[in-house]
Amino acid sequence: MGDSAEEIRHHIKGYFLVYLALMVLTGVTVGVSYFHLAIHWAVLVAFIVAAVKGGLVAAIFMHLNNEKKIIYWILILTAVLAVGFIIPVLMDVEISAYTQRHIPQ
Amino acid sequence: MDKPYGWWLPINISTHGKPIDDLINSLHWFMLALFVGWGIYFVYCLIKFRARPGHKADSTEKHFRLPTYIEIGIAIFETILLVFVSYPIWSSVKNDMPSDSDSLRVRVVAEQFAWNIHYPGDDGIFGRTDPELIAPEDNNPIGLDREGDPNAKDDIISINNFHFPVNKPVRVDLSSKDVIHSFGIPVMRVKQDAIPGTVIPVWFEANQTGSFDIMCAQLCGVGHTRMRGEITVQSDEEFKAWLAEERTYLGLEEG
Amino acid sequence: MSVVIPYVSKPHPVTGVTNAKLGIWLFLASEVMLFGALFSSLIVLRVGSTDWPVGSTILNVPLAFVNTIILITSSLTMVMAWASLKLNNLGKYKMYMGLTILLSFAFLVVKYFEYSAKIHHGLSPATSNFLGIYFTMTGLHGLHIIGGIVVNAYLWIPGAKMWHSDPERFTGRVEVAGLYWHFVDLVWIFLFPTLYLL
Amino acid sequence: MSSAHGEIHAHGDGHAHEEGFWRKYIFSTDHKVIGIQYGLAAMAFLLLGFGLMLLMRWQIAFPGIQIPLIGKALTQDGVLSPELYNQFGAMHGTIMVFLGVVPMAVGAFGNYMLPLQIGAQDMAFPKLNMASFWVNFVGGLIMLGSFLMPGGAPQSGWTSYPPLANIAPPSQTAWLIGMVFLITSSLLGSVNFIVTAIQLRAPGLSFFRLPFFVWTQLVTAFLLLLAFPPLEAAGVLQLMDRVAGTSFFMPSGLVVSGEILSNAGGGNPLLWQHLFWFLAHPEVYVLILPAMGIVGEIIVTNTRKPMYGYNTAVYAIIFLGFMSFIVWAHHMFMTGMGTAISSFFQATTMIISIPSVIILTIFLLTLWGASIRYTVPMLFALAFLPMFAIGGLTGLPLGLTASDIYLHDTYYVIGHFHYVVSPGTLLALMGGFYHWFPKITGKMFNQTLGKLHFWGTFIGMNGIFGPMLLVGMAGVSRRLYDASIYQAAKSVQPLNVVMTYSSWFLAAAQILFLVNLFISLRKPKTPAAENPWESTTLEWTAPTPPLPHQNFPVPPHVYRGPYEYNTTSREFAPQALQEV
Ligand code: HEA
Ligand code: HEA
Ligand code: CUA
Ligand SMILES: [Cu+2]
Repeated sequence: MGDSAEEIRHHIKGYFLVYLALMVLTGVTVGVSYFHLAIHWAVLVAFIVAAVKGGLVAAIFMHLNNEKKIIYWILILTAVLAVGFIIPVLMDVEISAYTQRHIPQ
Repeated sequence: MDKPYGWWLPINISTHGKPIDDLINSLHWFMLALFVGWGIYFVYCLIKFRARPGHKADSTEKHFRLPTYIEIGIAIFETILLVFVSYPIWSSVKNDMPSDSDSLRVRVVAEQFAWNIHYPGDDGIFGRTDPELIAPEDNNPIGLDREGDPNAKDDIISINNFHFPVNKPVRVDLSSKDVIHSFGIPVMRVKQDAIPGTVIPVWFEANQTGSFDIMCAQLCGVGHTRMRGEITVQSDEEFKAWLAEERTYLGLEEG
Repeated sequence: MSVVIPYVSKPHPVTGVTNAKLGIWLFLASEVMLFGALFSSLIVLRVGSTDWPVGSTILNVPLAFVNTIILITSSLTMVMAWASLKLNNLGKYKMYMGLTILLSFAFLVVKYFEYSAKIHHGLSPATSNFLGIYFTMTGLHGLHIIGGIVVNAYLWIPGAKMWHSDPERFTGRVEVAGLYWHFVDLVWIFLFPTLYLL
Repeated sequence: MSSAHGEIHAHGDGHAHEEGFWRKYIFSTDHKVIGIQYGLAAMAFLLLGFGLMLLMRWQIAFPGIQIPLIGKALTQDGVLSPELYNQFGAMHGTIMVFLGVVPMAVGAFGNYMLPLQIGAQDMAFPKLNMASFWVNFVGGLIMLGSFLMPGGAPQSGWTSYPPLANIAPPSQTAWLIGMVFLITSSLLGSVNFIVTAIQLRAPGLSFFRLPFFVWTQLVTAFLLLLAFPPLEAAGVLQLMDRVAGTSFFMPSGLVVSGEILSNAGGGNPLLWQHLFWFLAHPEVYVLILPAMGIVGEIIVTNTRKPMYGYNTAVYAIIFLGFMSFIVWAHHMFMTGMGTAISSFFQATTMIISIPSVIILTIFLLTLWGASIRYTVPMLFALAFLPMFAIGGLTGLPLGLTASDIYLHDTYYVIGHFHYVVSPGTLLALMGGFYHWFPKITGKMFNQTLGKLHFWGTFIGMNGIFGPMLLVGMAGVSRRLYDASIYQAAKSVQPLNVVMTYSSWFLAAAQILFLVNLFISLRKPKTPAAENPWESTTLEWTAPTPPLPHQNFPVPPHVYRGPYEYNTTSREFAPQALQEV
């Protein structure tokens, strides 16, 4: 991150803008939830908004918008593994065609 | 034929077991070859290159091709095993469920520490079960609704004694009352975990009569060790006769 | 003569980060796996269930909304605390850090009311897997908040002495604490919709 | 070196006066002291785990017969009860994996050697390092305490599968809490390791000049860092199931001993297995990677030539580490898995065997054209190769669903993994012990006793685990208190007896080890221990033992690769050596 007082002041503006954005988006999620959209739409919207908010926090508050390579590599690896966990699990646990689940014995 | 159990695979009396045995055996020959091959080289090095007066290590940069080829060979062999041997066997075990018409269909409900075998009776329909109705004392360990459900009237429940006819596919719907068990019949090359809350179909067909062990293969508590069942493979007549016996024993009227 | 560990305050010439910075990111990576696993479990349970309620029918959305606002605000004050140090303004730092801690307590108080209301209505983790996962995840998140409070409180008064001996290192520490705090905020940003709204 | 010596010791002693006993030996932040603390704790746990197994092995070989001597102390009729059998089995697994081998391989060897081998004065976060040991220690105490709880120690296997674990006696809760401590400790530790290895390398020590051991420790740390959290999550969930009455892992309508469980249901037992194995598979590579690192160091040192294809080995290790995250479900083939997913996991399982083959091949090719010195550590390292080969190769039939149908949860599995963890990892660890003992203590051990210890251990272990593979082939299930009621087991009972006698033989061999340890410690320091194997890596250029805190009198500078044996005019050129 830039270190001169000038840049810092510039950053600070950014922080407040992000703060506003986060507030607005929070309002949006809650607002949308009152429309009682079909579940998959609701999930989609909620997730997109959450992703944007998370992105903002990570990028601006946590300075991921300009961080060192090594940090990026660590996070990429982590993301890959996390995804690599959930996908097979979901496929096995729910879409496994060979077991009929939730049948009381 | 020779004695059923030894220090290697026991006899196989299932129709689908042959390829499994072939896979296990060929794979072990392959492993042995690798091990012996490498082992010979290994021992050779240990002797040839031992430290001794006048012998100096040769540190010049070298590159050997052969090992790379061997590694590639191993990779290819594994791929072949996976694609052309393991996959077909597994998919037939998983997918080729026999149709109800030409197969015997039973439910097996595992519990601590026994195997409940549930035959649908002559109507071929399993009676409804309900945990509330479970009453081991009057031969109803799986909560069969004998009063409520007409289909249940002729159902037969046998504990740890699994009789079925030879040369006829058997389809088992496997489930568990309490914890995870594993339905293992070594001579039948069958093993399937029984997961509570799910029903998992298993099929097999015996090509030889006799009686053998069912072993529980998943730790299920203090009685895991004695959770032993017995399969009795018999001719169709003998099987029918046995069913009749059971029916009278349970005091059921003819279906 | 005692240990001299390099790169505690100055970044490593090659990696460009200090030990603490690298350390915290690694820690956060493991945290991602932790909450990732919990979210995965939530999905598995939900997809597998036949009667998963819509969060808003059971949980108190307004309270959670307030808490979201509180947490986001605390994130802002946290980053401002760091920025003030960058601007060599210890006084402002103390103010912002104080605010952050205050807000974190506010969050916990609201959570307390939320929980006690549930218990009062006889809704416990045992009631349903939905409530179970709700209590588990928000509870774990709450523990993270408490952890953050401890760290921040230390940096607020006692730890601040370091500002006079080694300002660079102290600023680094605040930044690291900030990264952790923003992560806790980030987790909540995902928890809020998944538990309360869907 | 020796000229600088007196002055170095002045440092050491001067330092000793600064801190009192507690700061110096108990709550020390010195990575060397912490390493030794880990080592002693781990050794105790390894012996305990072995002890439990000796009792179990007696019951397996002589079912229902009184255990000699101590039998009466355990049960009134002196026969091991099925309850105790399950408890000991579960705790043997837990202790050996989480409190024995990992603390020994990572906590002890990693902690002690990593900073030295990279020329650092200490870990990046010394206080964190101390914390991670003590958290681990508490975890260990909780695990031990669980033996005394009503209903006895945890008894659901080291895998703790629900629903069984959910309905198990209270000690299972202790197991979960203990695990949370052990996991936390590992997380702190691995952060520390990674930062240290990346940031604190001595000037000139580029990544591809790192000793192989450091690489294995680095990859291991990443495995621990990213694989453990899911188990922590699973632990929390099972804890909730047990104490808060949730049913994350329990479907509804379970009937346990005639009673219908009242829990809300809707849970999924397989969820636990996925979370558990997502850790536990990488965990098994955590058991083997440091061992490979140690073996690499020892073999290269005693062949007096550079490692063949060092770079390839490094890439293989990294690839192995990554792949180990996506093979976990090969432990779950028999849970009703479909063809699609099982194919994926079979494929990854076959793929992961390749880097292992490569690494072994590299070790073997390093022997070509060498001048092999049969020192005690070298014996252990060489023995590791075929042992790991057997263990690894027997993994292949397990990795294919078709053959796993028959082999799953038989003693074949037990044989497979013991060949990798016991004659594999343990031999490597013992080798590492003899390799570094001189540097750590400044004393030499007794060579003859060392060799006897090796042969005893080597023969004993093979006597146990070789027959085990056959018992498995005969179809005997694992975790059986008394298999004698099964036809399959009757035919292999003689093998069980052989195995049990071998385990006593193995135990006897360990007595030699302990004797050697104690008499060696009581010997005076000798300069011969400075660099007895004439190794090149940095730890051997440090004073003996390395200075408390700080390690090196002057921070070393690195001028060359890790294994320059006979590559220059010198017989061996230490990394810190500038001119040749
Ligand atoms: C250190 C520990 C370790 C290691 C390294 C491995 C390595 C491997 N394991 Fe193992 N495994 C365990 C520990 C380990 N395993 C444990 C603890 C269990 C049981 C858990 C439980 O259920 O309790 C288990 C169980 C287990 C299963 C589940 C079995 C079942 O429950 O049904 C499977 C299935 O795929 C498997 C596969 C493999 C494979 C393919 C490898 C591969 O990585 C192996 C690759 C190595 C090779 C292929 C050898 C290559 C060498 C050569 C070719 C050279 C040969 C010759 C000379 C040098 C002389 N393992
Ligand atoms: C790292 C893991 C590890 C290790 C090392 C061992 C070591 C041994 N194991 Fe174990 N074992 C497991 C992990 C391990 N085991 C697991 C996970 C299970 C499954 C549990 C379950 O079912 O849930 C199991 C199960 C298991 C069974 C099956 C029980 C059953 O299914 O009913 C058996 C049976 O014989 C057995 C035997 C042995 C024996 C004889 C040893 C011997 O090799 C012991 C040798 C020990 C020593 C020789 C001590 C060595 C240490 C020192 C002397 C100090 C060395 C000092 C330094 C290195 C500095 N083990
Ligand atoms: Cu049932 Cu083991
Ligand atoms: Cu595995």
